[in-house]
Amino acid sequence: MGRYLSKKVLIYLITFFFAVTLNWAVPRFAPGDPISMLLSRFVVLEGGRDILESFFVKTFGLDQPLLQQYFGFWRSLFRGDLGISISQYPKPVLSIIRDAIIYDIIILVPAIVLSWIIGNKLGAFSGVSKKADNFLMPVFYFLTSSPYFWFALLVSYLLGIVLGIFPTSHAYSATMRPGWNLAFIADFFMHWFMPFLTLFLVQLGGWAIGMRNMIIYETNTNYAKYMESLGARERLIRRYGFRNGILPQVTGLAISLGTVVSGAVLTQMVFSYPGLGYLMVQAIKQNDYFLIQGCFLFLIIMVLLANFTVDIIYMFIDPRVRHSYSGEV
Amino acid sequence: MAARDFWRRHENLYFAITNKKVIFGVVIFLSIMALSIVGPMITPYDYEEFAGPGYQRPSKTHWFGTTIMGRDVFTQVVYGLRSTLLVGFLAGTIASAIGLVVGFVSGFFSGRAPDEGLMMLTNMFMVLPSLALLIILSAYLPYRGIVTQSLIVAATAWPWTARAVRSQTLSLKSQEFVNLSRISAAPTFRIIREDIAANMFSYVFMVYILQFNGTILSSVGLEFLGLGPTRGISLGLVLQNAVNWNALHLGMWWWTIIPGLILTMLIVSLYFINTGLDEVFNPRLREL
Amino acid sequence: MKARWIVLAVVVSLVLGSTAVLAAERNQTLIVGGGTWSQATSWNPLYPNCANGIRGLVYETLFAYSPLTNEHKPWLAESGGWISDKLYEVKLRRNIYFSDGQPLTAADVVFTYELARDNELTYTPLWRNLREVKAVDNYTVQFIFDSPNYQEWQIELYTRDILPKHIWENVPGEDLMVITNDDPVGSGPYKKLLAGPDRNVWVRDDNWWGNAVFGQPKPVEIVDMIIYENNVALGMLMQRTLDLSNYFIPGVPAIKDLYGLTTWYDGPPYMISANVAMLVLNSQRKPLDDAKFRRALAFAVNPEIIVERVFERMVPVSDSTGLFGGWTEYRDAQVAEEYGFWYDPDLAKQMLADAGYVDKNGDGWIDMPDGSPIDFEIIVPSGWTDWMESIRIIAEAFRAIGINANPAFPDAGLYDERIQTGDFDMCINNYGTGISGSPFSYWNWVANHNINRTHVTEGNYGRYDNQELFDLIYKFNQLPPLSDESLAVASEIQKILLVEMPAIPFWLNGMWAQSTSQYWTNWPTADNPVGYPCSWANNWQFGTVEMLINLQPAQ
Amino acid sequence: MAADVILDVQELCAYYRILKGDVKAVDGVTFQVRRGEILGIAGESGCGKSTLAHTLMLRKPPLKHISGKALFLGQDIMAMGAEEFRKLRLSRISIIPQYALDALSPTKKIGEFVTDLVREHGIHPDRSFFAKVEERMRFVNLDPAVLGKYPIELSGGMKQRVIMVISTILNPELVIADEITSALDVSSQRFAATLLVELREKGIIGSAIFITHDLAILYQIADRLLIMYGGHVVETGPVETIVHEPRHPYTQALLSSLPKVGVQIKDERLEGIKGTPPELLEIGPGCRFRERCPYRTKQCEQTPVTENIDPDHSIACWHYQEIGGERVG
Repeated sequence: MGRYLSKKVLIYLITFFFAVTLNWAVPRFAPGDPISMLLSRFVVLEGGRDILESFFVKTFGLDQPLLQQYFGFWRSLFRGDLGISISQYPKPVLSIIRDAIIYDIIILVPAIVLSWIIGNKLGAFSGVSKKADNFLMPVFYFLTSSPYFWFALLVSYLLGIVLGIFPTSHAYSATMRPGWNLAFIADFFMHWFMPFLTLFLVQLGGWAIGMRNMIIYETNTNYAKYMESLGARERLIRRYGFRNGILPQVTGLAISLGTVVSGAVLTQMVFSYPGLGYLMVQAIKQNDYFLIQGCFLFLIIMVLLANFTVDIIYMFIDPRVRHSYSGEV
Repeated sequence: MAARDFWRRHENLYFAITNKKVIFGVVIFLSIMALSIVGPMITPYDYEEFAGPGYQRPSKTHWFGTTIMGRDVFTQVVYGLRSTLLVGFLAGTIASAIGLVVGFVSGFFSGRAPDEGLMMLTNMFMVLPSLALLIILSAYLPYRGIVTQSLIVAATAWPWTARAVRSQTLSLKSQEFVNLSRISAAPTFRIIREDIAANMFSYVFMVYILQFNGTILSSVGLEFLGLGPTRGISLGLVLQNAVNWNALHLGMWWWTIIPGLILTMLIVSLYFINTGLDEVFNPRLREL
Repeated sequence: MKARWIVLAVVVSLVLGSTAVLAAERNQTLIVGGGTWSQATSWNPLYPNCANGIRGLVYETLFAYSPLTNEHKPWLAESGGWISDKLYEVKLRRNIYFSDGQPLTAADVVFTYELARDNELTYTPLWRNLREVKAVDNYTVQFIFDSPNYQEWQIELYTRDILPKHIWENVPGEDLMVITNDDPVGSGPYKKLLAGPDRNVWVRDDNWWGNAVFGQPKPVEIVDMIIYENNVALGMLMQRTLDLSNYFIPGVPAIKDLYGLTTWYDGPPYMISANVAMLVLNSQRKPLDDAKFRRALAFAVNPEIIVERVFERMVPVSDSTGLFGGWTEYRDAQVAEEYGFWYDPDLAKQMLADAGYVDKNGDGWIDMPDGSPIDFEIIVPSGWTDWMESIRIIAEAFRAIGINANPAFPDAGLYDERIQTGDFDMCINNYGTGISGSPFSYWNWVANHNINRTHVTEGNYGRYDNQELFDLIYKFNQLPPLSDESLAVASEIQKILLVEMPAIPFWLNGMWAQSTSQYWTNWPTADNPVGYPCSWANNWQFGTVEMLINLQPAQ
Repeated sequence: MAADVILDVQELCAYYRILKGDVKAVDGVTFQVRRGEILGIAGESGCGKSTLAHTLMLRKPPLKHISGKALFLGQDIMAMGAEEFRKLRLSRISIIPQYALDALSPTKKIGEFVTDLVREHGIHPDRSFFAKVEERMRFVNLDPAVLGKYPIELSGGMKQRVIMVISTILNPELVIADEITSALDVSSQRFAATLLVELREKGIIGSAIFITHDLAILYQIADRLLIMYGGHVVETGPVETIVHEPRHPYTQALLSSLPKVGVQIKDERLEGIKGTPPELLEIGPGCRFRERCPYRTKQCEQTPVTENIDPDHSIACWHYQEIGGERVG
């Protein structure tokens, strides 16, 4: 087991290395020189830009040879220093991300977890009850088939504009100050709800469908037949089916963590909700190397950790996999 | 009687065309396909021309109404459908192909070199945000066409398949029948093909449809962010325009709802076909 | 058991928390949006990319400028003028105080300018022909020039933030642009309150010296919201969670009455003009290096269609000279009459034919005189929807007269890279064409001389090379405003630009502004010009502060 | 009827209702199982012997009961209410399935499975109960520790034995062992078979129906034999009689195809006689063996009536008199 774990760790480290390298390289090979882009937007005196340009080039060490930049990048990375944003100079990338990521967490974690739990339950239910299935399945499919931003738009328009229940944008009212008090929390919740709902519902569909199919398979396996012929009740058989069907869903959860971020980006755009999403899009558009790197780095770490955790969890919840890993098949 | 014999010989086909879900799915899918094929022929407009005044609700002259600038939404939708479907087919095929192969192989050699190599690759691609890939590619190809986009989307879409197929393979592999054929020293590829693949047929099929849908959705998402094809039209671009031009807020529901609904229905229909065929290929799931 | 305690603790803390200070009431808060695209990260006025609002709200300039009346309004200065042709004297108001209570005197003005003499700052180039800035007394400053750039000075007067000497003299030179200046001390009516990922908030300084002079701004707080998409802004206007939007919002003409939105003009063009959108032609590429060809293109396009279809008449068609607002004082009607352009495709065809551009190979497209084909690409940044639509129309118009042109939409980054490195045929651009106190800024952008470099960032992306014109523009800069000589040079410049046509001014982008009257009334409009409804960076001193003063809380 | 009959199957018909029509896999089958006996059912694959087991224990579509009775201690289990029948299973009538190898849910430990199962029958598995289970485990040469193991951790033979223990844990009067030997290697085959006998000896199970195509094993353990062909019962009688004086041409063919006792019937086709078993789809009346039968006559177009040549030996053939007994090795 220990051997297996250490091997896994190694693999993830290598993956991390390559992914990070790639993310370091990508923006640098992308067209558009961030500094010139920034400069052309300024209104300054004739000649003022030259001064700024030399200032920036010096500040960001972009005049160094690429290889040197690359090693410098790793060096500072281990010092927990992601560099300084160009577009949001002189703020350190790390603190920019710190300010933003809390909003992603606050939206994503509940949306992912709840949609996973409820989705699986609903899916299992619709998998075993023909009547429910006829109604639920189309709903699930509709949800999982709608593009995030489109769905978000409908939600925002219906609940926000037409019914006017929820504010259509931002994290809290303009007149609010962040603070640990009921008024703020209530206000925050109202703003949080629609983005959350969008992510929650769209994902819900996916999980439900997955579990629905799983349960149908499981309840038709031999062990289910055996149990039935030994007089086990429907309920018990379903419970067993659920237990087995949940396994692939766990894998799915880990994988979705990485991809659902892009869904969050789209949703955040529609609701002008702060977070890594908008940050990333802006960074990309302005070619802000350091910010892009920072955002991606967080993404990478998140996904890698998630996958690693799942690999470990999986060994415990699925004896088959554990057994097959220990190689005595 | 002859007919009956025919159906007897092609039982699955019969079940396929009698399965409610399949019928529903196929009807919708085909009608959408038809729309994308026939639409451009019957529409009198070009998708970039100003076909009439703006803000027109659906009417005889403009079936899906017009945009804020007076472009014909129907025309935009039918042309957009073409490229969207194309992206789905291309990207979906590429992605599921890669994903399945990688998944099978690495699942079969789990814990050994090929597995680790492939999984490393998979993880890398999984964590590599598609946005980044898009940008680097746009550096070399100043303008993204449909093929480029498909490749990009596919390149970032296959990993989950690989992961899922792998774990599926793992648990299937650890079922005895595979071990038996191992004892019987059957060649690897045969085990993969007959024992594992055979047990995963519907799973594989599902993967393809999921990939088809997934790639369409993610390309639409990229288009919404303005990272889609830099020329031409697609459902995603139609929607992006609808959003950028405030269609919904300005009461032009036809510009937002109709394209979105068509897109969603397209994907839903495929899901239905998938589920239906699932029942067909697994008699145990078949209602008689 | 434990859980119960935790719950209790939470409840208690909440109850206690409820007594925490809440923000200003909604009806004392002004919510604006459109000028800020990312979280404010620097409050350092010496850094050009600092927080929107630093100039005007926190730091103040000697003069304010009104694009509407083209007047320099004395602000920190009480008066100012050229004593001799090389000496500009400013008399400061008395009783101006920084927010930390220190007075603002001539010393601070001198310090601010000497800072740029002794360090590399964006306005250091001033000292190329500025010899000395001296404080005659506490309230009199004299600027002594070798050879003044009168025109640029017109702009400089309302652009330079006057810094408190007693604070900035302690900042080491190399840090001047680096420090974030987290709690800025300025003389302005507002102070920084906070900056979040989705908003910047300013709070009123009730001790502002200007209360006595101009009156007190009404909003206790200004919340500058970061809004990602214009449809979100529209939604917020509908929900009344936004008082003033400075986004381009399609459909405003259609719904402004329905949702009670105020715009500057009640009818077309609805918006004040803010800058010139031009079709920049790459004069380094054939056949765009041929002035005849370039000029012919101007006649091929009907900007009315763009204005009508794309902007729903929210913008006006540009004058041939591109001059608008205060710049029109330099417009030469005769030149415009004689060399101006208008929509006449047949004439355009004719001009091309005369210049030898005809369809040689019979493929329906006009070719080079030597028979080689012509194929243009017009670029705007992907996602800039209004411009994307515009160039579709322009390309269509070119094709209509037989010029094979197609629109293309590279990503913003690629777009900038390509225009700055001259890797394009034609593009729409307006980066440096914003309204200002002198047409010099416009001309110096359109035909900038600084073009022999890999990245062109000062304008003239088409790299139009004409030393005569460059010299004229430089000369214009050196001539006293509205002097006969300056007017003569101006006509000369206009003539050359029209004949040579390095870039074609098509329409005037608007200073987009839509406001709602749920919480604030008495918005500035054409009939009631009490200020300039703009929350864009570096525009607050254009009359936005007056707007804040004249706003009335809704009953 | 005789009091010592615990299962009395009368004219049982169970068809696969598929689109093409009815597959008459069990067609008018009549036989009895007496208290304490092991009834062996033999025949080529596809003769309906496994279908018979399913018909008795678990009818899932497309398998459908058409007509006939199956009286278990006097009650017709074909007419029985679902819940009533459920209670009956495992506790009184039980099955040892042929898919022993994946008859157990992969994510449940054996012990947990047993617990869940017996709970379904209102038994609370206390320490004493598990004492019994462990003792049974030992009885089948299994380390009681397997109760704490997952199926994947057991070899095929072990699984087989575990299944046998589970299926008989509540001392059922009747156990149906369905091809339990098919997937096993020779030694575990013999072991499983003899185990069944021992279970009966110990009175753990009452009677058993042992379904296989391995005549050799039946010869060792069965008291009576029932030969099936094409969904019909062709001959029934004591093992000795059937093996040494087979009267039905098929039985004779079956036995003569065995060079010596102990070799299985080939799954694919019967050697010694040409032809293949009949396609049971929509099959008409008549002796189903006639196509391959050397003694075929016009009369064989009618379904032969089953006659008792002596009280314990019945046969379904028009010509058994002419044929006469013929000794086999």
